[in-house]
Amino acid sequence: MGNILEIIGAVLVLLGSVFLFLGALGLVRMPDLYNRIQAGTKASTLGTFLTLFGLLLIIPEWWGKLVLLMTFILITNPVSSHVLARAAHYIKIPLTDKTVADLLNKEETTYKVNEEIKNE
Amino acid sequence: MVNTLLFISAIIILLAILLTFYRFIKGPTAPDRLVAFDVMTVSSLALIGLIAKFSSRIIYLDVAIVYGLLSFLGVIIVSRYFERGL
Amino acid sequence: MKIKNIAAIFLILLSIWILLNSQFQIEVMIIGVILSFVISIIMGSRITVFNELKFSFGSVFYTIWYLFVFLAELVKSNLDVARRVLTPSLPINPGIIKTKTVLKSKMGRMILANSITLTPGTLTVDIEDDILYIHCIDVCCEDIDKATAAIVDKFEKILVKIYG
Amino acid sequence: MVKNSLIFIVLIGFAVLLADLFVGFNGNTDLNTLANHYAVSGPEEVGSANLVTAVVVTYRGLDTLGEVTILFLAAAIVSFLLKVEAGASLNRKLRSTSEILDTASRILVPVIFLFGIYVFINGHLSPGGGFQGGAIIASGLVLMLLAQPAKEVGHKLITLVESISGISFVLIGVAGVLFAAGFLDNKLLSLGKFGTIFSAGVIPIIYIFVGLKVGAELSGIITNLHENQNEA
Repeated sequence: MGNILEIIGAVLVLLGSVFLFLGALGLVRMPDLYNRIQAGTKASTLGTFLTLFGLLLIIPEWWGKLVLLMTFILITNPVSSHVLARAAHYIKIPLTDKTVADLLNKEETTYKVNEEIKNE
Repeated sequence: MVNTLLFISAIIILLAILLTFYRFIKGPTAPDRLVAFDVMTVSSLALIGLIAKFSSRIIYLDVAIVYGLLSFLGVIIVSRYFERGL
Repeated sequence: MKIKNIAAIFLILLSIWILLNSQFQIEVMIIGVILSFVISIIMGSRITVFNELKFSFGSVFYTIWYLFVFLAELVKSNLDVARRVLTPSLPINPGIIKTKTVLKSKMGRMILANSITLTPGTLTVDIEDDILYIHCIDVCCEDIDKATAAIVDKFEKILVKIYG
Repeated sequence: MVKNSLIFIVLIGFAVLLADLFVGFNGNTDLNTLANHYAVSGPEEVGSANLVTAVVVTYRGLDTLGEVTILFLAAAIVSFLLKVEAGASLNRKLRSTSEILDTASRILVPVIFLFGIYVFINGHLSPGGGFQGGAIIASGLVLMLLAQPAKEVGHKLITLVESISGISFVLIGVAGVLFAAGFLDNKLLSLGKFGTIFSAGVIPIIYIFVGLKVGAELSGIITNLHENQNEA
């Protein structure tokens, strides 16, 4: 029984590493920053998630820290890529020529004076 | 059997990190490099997990948690610096 | 009102402490309870995001259901990205579009934005009150209502039951 | 094209360099006499599962006190050089934080604090210790300042924590002179069962104070730097 679990875990680890590789390939092939963020974030999140989940099946005694690490990645990874995309759009990193629409009005998000932040 | 599969996965992850390193050097803009850095560190977390399994030491997972925390903070600090929010 | 907030932080911190130590000795538990209590009292006034949480049997059920929906979408999104990356001609049709959400609580909006970032071909670029600006790898429609129906609705209808 | 091939050459150069290091590495498996002494008698004398901690806190405890003092001096000098006039607040124009980062930071900051405390409480069992835990706590403060730049941080609390933990560190050392073999002696408390959380004499207590002190000092430096970034 334990043996089967180990093999399933190893296959999951392999699958995760393939996703990581595809994400890296997307990072190289995509034409502009925003598409690169898309390819990179999704693939690295699922890839790392699957790898750690496979390890969890192989070594069940380590469940505590592995579960913590998986939750941590699921929360922080999308947040950091959102913050990065927001900053990049603000400093006008160009979108690719294939882009069909850009509805985010740049004039709306100008500097806000600190007083406004204080009165949250 | 299991160890062979894990070893192959480790090599694939290393190749992935090498590919992101290409984007890291090439750029062309600073946010591009930051994305490459982000993907690189998150892939390294998986690699650290595998290394912890190979040497069967759970303490490496603590290292992975701290590393993930620092990379998250690093990406956010640099992005906030780009948009003048620091 | 405030007790609920502090209790939620306390429970989260205590479970993280248990996960970190992954052992159930009595000394470790006592230290964990004291630490979580002190931190949740100190930070309780700063962190108000848990005030909106609804504790009920239904919300637990919907949280688990949400996790399943979300994981399925995550796998789907990765297969989608993999297909696009591996096709030599790189079939993309990107753009930034507007969508709308009915969620009021901050916590619910954060989970919604994170889920959108991790699901097929979409990335939350900015959020202003109830308008989400989303970068799509494959733009379906520039109309705000159609886009909302296509991207936001499947998560929102579950989240609205948990966070309101 | 030239740029691409240059990048490849740099990458291959890296690979060759690292591969050379990797192949050429054969770990030194024999310990010299000093290391051997620590490795053999450390667990019995000190009772700490983490040998590095045994060396840092017990065999070289005075050095640790010196390091903490140096950090204290650095923090004091920074706050002296960057003195803010009372009542002068931030007058920079900042871009507001996105709501998502704000919410995420509110959830993550207490978790980071808890993790920092975990690192220094378990300093005698697992890697890490006072300095590392203190640095993690300070990084939690950085996240707080990133998400809410206009928030005031309580200087009084930071100073209070810093002074109390510094004084307690020295008092434990003095207690070692009075009740045990010497300054910062470990046998002030019983060694306990090897490998549990209450073991290794006073090492955990000293590490808690070191961690709090380092965290408070680094937080002080960060808040001072943060409050002095006025736009000229």
